[in-house]
Amino acid sequence: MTLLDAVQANLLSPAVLFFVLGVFAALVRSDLKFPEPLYAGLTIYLLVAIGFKGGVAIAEAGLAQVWLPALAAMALGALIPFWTYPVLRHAGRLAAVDAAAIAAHYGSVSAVTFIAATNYLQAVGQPYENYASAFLAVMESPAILVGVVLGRLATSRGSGTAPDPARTSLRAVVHEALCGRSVLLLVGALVVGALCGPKGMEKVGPFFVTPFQGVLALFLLEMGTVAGRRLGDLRKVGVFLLLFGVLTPLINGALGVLLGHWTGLGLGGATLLGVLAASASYIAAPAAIRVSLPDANPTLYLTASLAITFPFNLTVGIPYCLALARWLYA
Amino acid sequence: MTLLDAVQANLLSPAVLFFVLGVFAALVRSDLKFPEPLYAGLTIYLLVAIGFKGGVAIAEAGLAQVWLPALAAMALGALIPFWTYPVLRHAGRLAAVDAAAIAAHYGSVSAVTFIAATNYLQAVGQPYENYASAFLAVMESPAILVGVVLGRLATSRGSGTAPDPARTSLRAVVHEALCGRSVLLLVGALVVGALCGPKGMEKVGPFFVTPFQGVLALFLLEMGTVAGRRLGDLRKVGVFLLLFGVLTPLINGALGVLLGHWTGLGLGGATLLGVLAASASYIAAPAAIRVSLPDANPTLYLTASLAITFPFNLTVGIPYCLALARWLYA
Amino acid sequence: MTLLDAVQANLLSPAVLFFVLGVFAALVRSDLKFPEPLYAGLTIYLLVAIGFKGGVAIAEAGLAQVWLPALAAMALGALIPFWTYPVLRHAGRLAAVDAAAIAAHYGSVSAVTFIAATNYLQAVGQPYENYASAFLAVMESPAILVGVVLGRLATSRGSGTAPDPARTSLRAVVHEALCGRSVLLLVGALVVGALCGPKGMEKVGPFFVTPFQGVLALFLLEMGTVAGRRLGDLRKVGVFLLLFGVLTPLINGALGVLLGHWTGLGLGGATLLGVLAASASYIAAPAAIRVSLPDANPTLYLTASLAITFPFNLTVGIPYCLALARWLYA
Amino acid sequence: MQTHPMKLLTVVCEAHARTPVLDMLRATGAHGWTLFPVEGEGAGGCRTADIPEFTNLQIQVVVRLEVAEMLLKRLEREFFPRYTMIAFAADVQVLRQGKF
Amino acid sequence: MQTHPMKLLTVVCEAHARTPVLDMLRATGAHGWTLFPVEGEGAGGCRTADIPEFTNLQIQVVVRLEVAEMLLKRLEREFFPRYTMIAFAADVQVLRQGKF
Amino acid sequence: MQTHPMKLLTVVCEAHARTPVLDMLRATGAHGWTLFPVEGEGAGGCRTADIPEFTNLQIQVVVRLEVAEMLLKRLEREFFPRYTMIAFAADVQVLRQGKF
Ligand SMILES: Nc1ncnc2c1ncn2[C@@H]1O[C@H](COP(=O)(O)O)[C@@H](O)[C@H]1O
Ligand SMILES: Nc1ncnc2c1ncn2[C@@H]1O[C@H](COP(=O)(O)O)[C@@H](O)[C@H]1O
Ligand SMILES: Nc1ncnc2c1ncn2[C@@H]1O[C@H](COP(=O)(O)O)[C@@H](O)[C@H]1O
Ligand code: NA
Ligand code: NA
Ligand code: NA
Repeated sequence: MTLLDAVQANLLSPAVLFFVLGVFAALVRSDLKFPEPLYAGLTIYLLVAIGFKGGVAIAEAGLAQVWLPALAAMALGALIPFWTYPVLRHAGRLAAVDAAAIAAHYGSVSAVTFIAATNYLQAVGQPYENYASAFLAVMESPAILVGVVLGRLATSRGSGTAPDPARTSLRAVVHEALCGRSVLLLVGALVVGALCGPKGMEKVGPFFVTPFQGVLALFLLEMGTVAGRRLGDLRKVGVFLLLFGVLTPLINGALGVLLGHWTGLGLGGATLLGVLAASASYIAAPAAIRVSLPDANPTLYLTASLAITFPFNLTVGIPYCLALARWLYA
Repeated sequence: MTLLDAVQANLLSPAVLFFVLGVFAALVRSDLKFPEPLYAGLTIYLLVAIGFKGGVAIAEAGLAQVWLPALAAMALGALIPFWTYPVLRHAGRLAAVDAAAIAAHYGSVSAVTFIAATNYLQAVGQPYENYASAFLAVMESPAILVGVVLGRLATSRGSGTAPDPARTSLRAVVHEALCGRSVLLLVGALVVGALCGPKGMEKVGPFFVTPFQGVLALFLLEMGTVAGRRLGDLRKVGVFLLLFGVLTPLINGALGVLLGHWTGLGLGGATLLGVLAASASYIAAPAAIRVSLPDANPTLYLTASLAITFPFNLTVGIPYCLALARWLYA
Repeated sequence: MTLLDAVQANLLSPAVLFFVLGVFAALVRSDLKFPEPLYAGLTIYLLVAIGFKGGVAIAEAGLAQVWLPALAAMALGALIPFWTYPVLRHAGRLAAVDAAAIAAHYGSVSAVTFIAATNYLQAVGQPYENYASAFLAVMESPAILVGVVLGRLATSRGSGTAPDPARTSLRAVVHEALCGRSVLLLVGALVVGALCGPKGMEKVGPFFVTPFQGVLALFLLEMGTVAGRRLGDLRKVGVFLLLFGVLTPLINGALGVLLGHWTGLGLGGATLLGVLAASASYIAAPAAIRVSLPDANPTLYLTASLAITFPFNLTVGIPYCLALARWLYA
Repeated sequence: MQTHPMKLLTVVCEAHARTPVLDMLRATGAHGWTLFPVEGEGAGGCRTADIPEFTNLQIQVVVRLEVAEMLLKRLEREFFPRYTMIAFAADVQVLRQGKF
Repeated sequence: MQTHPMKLLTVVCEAHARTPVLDMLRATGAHGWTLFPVEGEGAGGCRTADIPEFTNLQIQVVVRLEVAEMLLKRLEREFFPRYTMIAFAADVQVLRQGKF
Repeated sequence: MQTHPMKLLTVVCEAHARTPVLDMLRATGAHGWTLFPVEGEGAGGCRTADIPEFTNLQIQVVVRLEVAEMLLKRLEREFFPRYTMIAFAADVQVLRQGKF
């Protein structure tokens, strides 16, 4: 299967097509919108389901197999800002705080992109380590912390706006990073799954596994409208960020696949680690950055991660990582 | 199976019984009410599921089989107002704008009635063309446009109220008719389904097909409370509209079944076309009419379609169309 | 299987583990919270599913088998306040109105505890009478009525606050007890299930039965946060209520198991009747008490039922009832 | 633009007070009301809006000045001792005097 | 603390009026708006908030006094005869005059 | 009917400002608050209420006049430069002076 075939197969999956439908709905200014509680319900379902599945997989595989690649994944996430920040700062001539913010987003990960990738692997019949959800769980926060520190260092030397009302100490950021909704659901479900094991899966599988792909397709319809509404901001962010949003996943994806290979993951697992590295956070990172680096411009980081990198990965980035892994493991 | 047997079998299905429970809840003034986001979530699910199933069926049957009956269905919807309008105007002595509004509702269709009919056919073991969802998709808008034009012609010659704030040109009505939430979801899911084909269905079937009947039953519980709360308005609309709301589905249902027969549909498909013709819109049409014919009295058109024709079709109209089709195809 | 084994098996089920995760989320002050419409949707689903299943079971078993234990269950619920009220009043030295309020809560039942118990029986392979949902349905209201009357008698002799705005006659309380959301959904779905029978179950089973355990697990995650947020009030209610909240389920549970045995239920059914008797209401009873005994202190009854007895039953009370039943039926 | 002075009365109360408050509004002469669920914190602790039965409601009603007076009186006498709630009044201007 | 007087205009209307009302607000010079779904009862009967298409919306807009005047005029002339709705104005104080 | 003058301060802000705003309210002497999600449009663009993290919140607080003054000062100094938000104050009357 060539890269082109892989992309094409991906483009005709229900998940991607519903995403495209959502983008279309936003472009024709349809009044289609998922109400907030429905959105919240779907994300809770997706995070708990993927976490639980990962936990059961850990129970089956044993922690001994998981800890090394998990640690490597964490390190990769934490290190990505160290190359993206200088690029954004100097090649992109962005303000220090904006460069730090964007770097944090690309070091962190997108759960939906990861889930779409597992979906895709299933569709093309490529087995993967189910415990890869653990990598998703540990990669969300480190880069955000690094990005915030980078941004703080830069602004403490710089001007700085008004006195900070929240006195957002790093402690608050750490609390958010560990106890925020998405990390808590993901890590919590992972632990629950690891404790229950396959016996627990028998009971809740018909809810958390069987209808999972359909729920994801429906959710991507909504994500399409969200991304589509941001497309108008593309003009505001400039050509540099457009290129950055497309090239960074290609580079980080390759790094992730390589790292997966080195740490002993199989072909599927390496692909998923690649996708995680390639993906950019658009929920957890914006929330943390908004509070702890309020001077960073949200239009820049949100448009880059949500309107450029997310659709790019969904359509091209995922098959690209698989093709790369196939070539590497061949 | 006689008509009476058919009606009885229908009455004891979970879908209809939950509808009756909803009506009961409204009558005893229970505080049972689905919150808006839950309602929105259920309709999104139902429309996407029925659309996707229809699209996959089109992919399997080929467009060649679908276009003729679809065109006929569209024409039927557009023409129904031309006989209902004069009846409402002269036999019912309604104001021109009210007659046009009601005519639009009965030319358009009710997705829930259609879905309940597919449910019923499954229950009695009557196969049907799954691509009939396409008829649902194309029948929603034409009659609304016709009704709006009829109403506009009548009122432009008449008095007319205040200057129109929205300057609701027909263009706005057309945009709403093509990009409104329900049309967009239905047609969009149809296209997605047609592109994915049976391979896509394998992936999302466990979510969009397996639990479908149960979701419909739950949704009809809510629709029962909505219809039940409107029962009190029956006194306000008079005996003519009551008769109209019961006889029109019988006539339009017969027209639909005949047309299905002529255009080469099977017994099941003709039944569904009959049900579509018999059904009256109570979401899309009211929305469009409220904005483009604001002088029409909502109590009249909503009570007729929601409190009279909808429950009538759900209980009697659907088995009636099947009985008719059986007699015609015998 | 000893009691300890039983408790341990229960503690490692997904349902209980997700509950613990919810408590943890509340304790670390995570922002995890299910939005109201999602909560409402989940309770509607759970009540309708359990009611429908029970109704189908009644259709299969025949009313002849059900009426005697159902009547006994009802009587048990109504009688529980007669022993708890004096204990609360004299041993606990609570105000009359508070004693009456708490007594009402412990005579009434918790649907979620019941559902978790059926879950648990399935998990340990213990068959039970599916029609036990009928006992749940009839046990909710009687104790509330008794409690309200006890409280009214006490306060009419006592001081009494302001004139009652709602003129909450017992009639209003009875209406609420019969037409309130939860009773209506439960009894209504029971009747629908009884009318449809197994044929109806075939149609809606994939929605109401297959994913049921998973939905319950997700719902208990939310209930964990609700209970967890109340843990801080434990200090306010004192040691007596803490002991009361733990010992009462042990006593009532034993009474329920015995009664189930006497009225001819099997081992599983007796366990469920025990769990019902042991459980305390935390939705229906607070709503009724707040309106009809407004002088009672909500911190007392809510903390007792929601933060003490509910988690206790979920973890220990359910296996305790099964162990007791096993010993009795041995 | 001729406007008429009215009072906007806002009540934030626990969900259980819904029926009694609305009944009282109607009985005292309000011609309509508007209502929505809200989160809140006050003397009665924090009310997160997750369980419908335990949520908070904000009720708004536009009434003539003398009706507002009567409503406040009844709220103080019959409702404040009984329910977790606050109420406040504000001056507003409307166009159609007869409607309120 | 230097504050500036503005008008807060509140509209409660059926959901179908959403687009026309917002279009009118923008056209008449409002720089922003805030909107949320509400339940309500009035001359047009009771609107339970379950079906998105049939619900009620509360729309709030902070504007300069002369804009408020114009908005009220257009509401009375173009909207009241057409939609189920109420509107009322109130005096508020803001800090950043240029923003509204 | 003896009523007491208070200020109702209304803040409409992005969801990320929730914790800092509420913390500041408590610290400055407010005894309670009311909050709900809203849709809105302003200088910061349109905020559709679909993603909880990106939604708008309306926060209302009834306080004594001097507390309102302090709240406005802190909002202007610490919050306006940082968050997408508006704030406005209005005069209201309450019955129970001690409660606010
Ligand atoms: N000072 C205040 N400002 C705004 N809302 C308040 C205030 N005090 C109380 N509330 C609201 O009124 C509800 C009931 O108040 P309380 O009876 O003090 O618990 C609270 O949950 C809040 O939503
Ligand atoms: N007096 C009132 N006070 C508060 N809200 C009202 C009042 N009258 C009407 N409303 C609201 O405005 C909506 C439309 O009013 P109406 O056109 O009278 O049906 C109602 O559904 C209520 O939400
Ligand atoms: N003039 C206004 N009237 C009412 N609400 C406004 C107004 N301007 C802004 N808002 C609300 O305040 C939020 C933040 O405003 P902004 O910072 O201007 O984007 C918007 O999303 C609206 O909900
Ligand atoms: Na990444
Ligand atoms: Na029709
Ligand atoms: Na009990």
